[in-house]
Amino acid sequence: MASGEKRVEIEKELSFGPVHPALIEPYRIRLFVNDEIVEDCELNINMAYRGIEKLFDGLPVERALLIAERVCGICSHVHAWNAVRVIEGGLSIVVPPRANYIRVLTNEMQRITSHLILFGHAFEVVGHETFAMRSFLLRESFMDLISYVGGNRVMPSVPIIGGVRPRADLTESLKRVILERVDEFEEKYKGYVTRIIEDPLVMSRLTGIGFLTKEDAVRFYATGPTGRASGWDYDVRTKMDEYKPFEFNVITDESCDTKARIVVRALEIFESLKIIRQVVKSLPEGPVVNQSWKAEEMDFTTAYLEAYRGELMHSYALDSHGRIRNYKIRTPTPTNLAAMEHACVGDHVTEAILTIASCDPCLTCCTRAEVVDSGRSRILSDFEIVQKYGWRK
Amino acid sequence: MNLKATSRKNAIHIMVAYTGGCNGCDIEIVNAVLSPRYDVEQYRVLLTWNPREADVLIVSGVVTWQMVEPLKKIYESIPEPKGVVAVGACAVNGNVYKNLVGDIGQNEEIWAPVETVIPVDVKVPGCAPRPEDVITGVVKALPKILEAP
Amino acid sequence: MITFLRIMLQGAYKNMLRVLTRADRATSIAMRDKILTMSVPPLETVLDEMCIGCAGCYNVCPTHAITMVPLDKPVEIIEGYTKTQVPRIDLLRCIFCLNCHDFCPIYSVFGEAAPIHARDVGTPRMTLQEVLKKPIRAPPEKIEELRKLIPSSSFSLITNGGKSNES
Amino acid sequence: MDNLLFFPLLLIISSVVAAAVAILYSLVLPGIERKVQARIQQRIGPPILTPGFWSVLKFGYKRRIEPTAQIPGLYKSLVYFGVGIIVLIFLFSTPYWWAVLGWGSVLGIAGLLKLEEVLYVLMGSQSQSFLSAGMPVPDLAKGSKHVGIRREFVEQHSAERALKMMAIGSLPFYIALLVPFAMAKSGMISSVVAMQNPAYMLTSEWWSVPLPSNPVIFTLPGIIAALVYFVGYVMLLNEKPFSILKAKIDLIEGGVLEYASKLRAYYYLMRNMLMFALSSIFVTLFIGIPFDPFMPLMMLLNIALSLILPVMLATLVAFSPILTFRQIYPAAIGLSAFGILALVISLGV
Ligand code: SF4
Ligand code: SF4
Ligand code: SF4
Ligand code: SF4
Ligand code: SF4
Ligand code: SF4
Ligand code: SF4
Ligand code: SF4
Repeated sequence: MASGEKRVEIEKELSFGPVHPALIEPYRIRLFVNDEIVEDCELNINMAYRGIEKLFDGLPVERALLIAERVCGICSHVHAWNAVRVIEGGLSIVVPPRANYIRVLTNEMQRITSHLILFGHAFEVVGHETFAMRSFLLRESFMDLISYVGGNRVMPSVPIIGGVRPRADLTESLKRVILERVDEFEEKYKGYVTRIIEDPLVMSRLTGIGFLTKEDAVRFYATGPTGRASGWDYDVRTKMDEYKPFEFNVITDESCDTKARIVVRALEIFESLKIIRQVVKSLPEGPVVNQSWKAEEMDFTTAYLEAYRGELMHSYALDSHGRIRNYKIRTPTPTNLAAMEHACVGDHVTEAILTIASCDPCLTCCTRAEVVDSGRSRILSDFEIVQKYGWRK
Repeated sequence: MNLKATSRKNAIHIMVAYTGGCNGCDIEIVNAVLSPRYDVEQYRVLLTWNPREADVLIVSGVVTWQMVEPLKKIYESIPEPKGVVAVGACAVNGNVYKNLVGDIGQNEEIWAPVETVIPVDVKVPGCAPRPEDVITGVVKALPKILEAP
Repeated sequence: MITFLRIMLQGAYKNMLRVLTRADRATSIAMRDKILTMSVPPLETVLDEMCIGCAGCYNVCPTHAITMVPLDKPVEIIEGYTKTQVPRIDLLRCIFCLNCHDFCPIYSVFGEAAPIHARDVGTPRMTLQEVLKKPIRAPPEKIEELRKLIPSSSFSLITNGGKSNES
Repeated sequence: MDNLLFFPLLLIISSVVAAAVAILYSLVLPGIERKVQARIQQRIGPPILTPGFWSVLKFGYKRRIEPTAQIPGLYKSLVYFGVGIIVLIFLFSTPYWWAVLGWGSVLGIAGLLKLEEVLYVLMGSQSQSFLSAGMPVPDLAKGSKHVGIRREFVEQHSAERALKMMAIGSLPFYIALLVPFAMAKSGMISSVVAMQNPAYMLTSEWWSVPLPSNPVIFTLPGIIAALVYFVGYVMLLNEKPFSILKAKIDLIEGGVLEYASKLRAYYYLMRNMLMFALSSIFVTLFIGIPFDPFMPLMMLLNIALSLILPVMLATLVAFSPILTFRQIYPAAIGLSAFGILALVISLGV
């Protein structure tokens, strides 16, 4: 993307994926390299295209929300939550405060697991198996907590329209368990992070590569930790009502490189722990679900949420039967893609892949526009789209 | 048990192919391999990324349109004897992507279940299956490999 | 260089212990035993004691993953209503859509932990008898809609209870 | 050894014994290596025999499958060459071969090792796994700025990196290898051992264990060279942190990607043997305890001490990331400097 102006002769192309140790999901990295230096990069993400937005069309809204959770297995909760926030906003459904607290709690717990996946993945890419394993080990304690709350490790399906599932209500003993685990985790995690930051070999791999300046971050709209690591102080949580009761800092870093992206996430986990403690300690009493709502016609409504990788948007309308029309999801990764492609230019091949990993690419959610035709790609004409998918109502 | 079967039982190389699920299963498989809490290596199972080395192919996800050919190719590249474990509801029956569609009636973007693309020996249900289910699934694929000539 | 040496020395002792004595090993031995004996417990699905056998879940499942299995000994839950069958979920066909959970009377009407869930929703905090004595909170249209889904025998139980409690 | 008639016979017997012991032992080493790593990573890890012995056996039992390579015949033969070369390297370091044609010298070892490094370049340029360029996915996006660019297989890229490693990466190893010879002021292994362990050269009883009187490793240049040797050992084995030529995260496995079934068994054999051979040579050259098939106790001592390098290697692998050329060049230059320093001191001594 960057080398648009100056034309460089490109010697060869290296392509990886869609099945490859560096990728945790099917996508393809095409690196254009001279000798070992990446001159340009293209990420082809359409291998995970499942047509998920189309699936929603015509489903009753309660059903649809369970698909929304399946958009992604890493940030399943944000999708489920944001999907219900759309209808709650559009039809002014009141959510009991206790339910909001529990939603925030689940969100922050899953944010921690998600960031720890990134560490695991990034250190696999760095080649440091031990750190990757320790990260996955630390992650287990929060996977347990999520499954205590939601009944499932990956898809806890905590939110429902108007609140949270009664199953996810916090009992006194669960509250105690959470607080204990958080303390235990924090201590171990501190040791882990210090150890990483002190390791000269690992740090020499991370520092000084994958620069993404603040201007570029804003220009490409690199949201979430990717943008915050370039000094762009943007976090949807600061604007959300649900987060009003809680005290936390937005972590930013000015150094703009791969290390910054890791460090920002590492520090964000401490903020999440802070929020979790506040939730558990000041959890209001009361019901967890408000069932006095009725699905009716709703105009397009949009909801924004800070997912673990950046800003997430869900939007849909309801027809008069309470069925979903024209669901749209914009997940954080598509906007980060351009930033990733930009950031890895000028680095060694092995480092370019690390840079891409450090932006936490996670693409199953964002593949919607499909490249058709094998061999030579082309864009579908309107007629073909209609032929293939039928008219939209 | 003869030497051949013993050697096969004592060294199982698994390869993982993600074919476009939601990531949930992928992460749980990675968990089973990388998390010291589960540690597949203690069951003599080793992870590889090279189909030439693999014995058991673990497939997760709905097999999107573009993953069909790569998946077939990977399967072909594994030398006999080999087994396939389909992990997760997506790979087993297409999950919500196939069975819970609104106006469209049929989702043509996915080829799930995995059976329609390559032969499957063991199915591990769950969305997402727990890591211990994944490991058990791999173990269940063994008899076929052990008995092969 | 100094930090490098410090880490090396600090780590050397700890890791020596780890290598020689398996100190702080994190592998779950309980899980290892279960896997080695092939006795990993299956996913928790139906809580037989809680289910009222209304077959709502059976009717609502989009993939027909649920079959109703007759009980050996029918159980009389409350006067005039006997449970004769419980559902069984074929996990290989289940798509974890949770329809069954949301349509199950014990969950949706009373707001308690549900007896059936493709995943584990936990153990209910009340007995069935207690649950059935609680007032029904579903709006009448909803009950009407659901009337189509479940067998009339169990439906009578719920409408009766609902009417008497709502008035 | 004065009996010229018996010499070839003894040579053959000793070689067969040595090779057999080495192969068997090298099948256990990877398991020990992995176990150490697993313990460090707080897990149980595979049984000791799994990564080496059983894996190799299992690959041997797998059905043959044709590799995708430019010239499959050549590609397949490379791995046999590899095994052959490493067996020779190892045998040349055993006492009976010291006298043969001057092969048991620094030149013999270094030359064969260089040959072994060339194999990786050849393998890389031959193998054409579908995992990179050949993947059947429509990935050429419309509007791409780069059209008609040569798409390279990762293995070819690996071959280029192997060339770079040959040029600079393995330099420290060869310098360190020279140090004991410089101290003995001779190019022959026999004189290096004689210098450290005069008792060994004199005994003829098969059960005795003559211990070295002044091993190289306890001298200043010796210890520097030993450290450099260790790092060079890691580089030659292409293990982390110097595994750039088969870095898992971009090149998957590099040139050996296409070896399947029996060929893969041979490849593992080759790698494991190299791990043991270099380790055993280290014990011979730096400690002065040769691998002598006719002195079982001596041989056992050599085998036991040969564990040092693999265990150190396992620890290093567990704690280091893959380095890229950004770090490898300075590291290789720095280590070479150390090696040369050791060389200078040893020549001065
Ligand atoms: S960015 Fe997309 S794929 Fe990644 S965690 Fe979020 S929703 Fe999932
Ligand atoms: S145009 Fe919009 S609604 Fe249509 S498939 Fe693309 S992202 Fe989805
Ligand atoms: S929607 Fe945007 S990111 Fe997606 S393919 Fe179209 S232009 Fe690219
Ligand atoms: S089975 Fe569930 S968790 Fe697994 S990939 Fe499919 S939707 Fe995701
Ligand atoms: S809907 Fe609930 S109560 Fe009725 S049969 Fe199913 S599990 Fe039992
Ligand atoms: S969760 Fe499974 S059993 Fe329940 S309704 Fe859905 S498919 Fe049927
Ligand atoms: S009204 Fe019928 S269908 Fe609805 S929850 Fe009650 S028993 Fe189930
Ligand atoms: S809306 Fe009706 S069917 Fe759905 S959960 Fe509520 S009571 Fe049950």
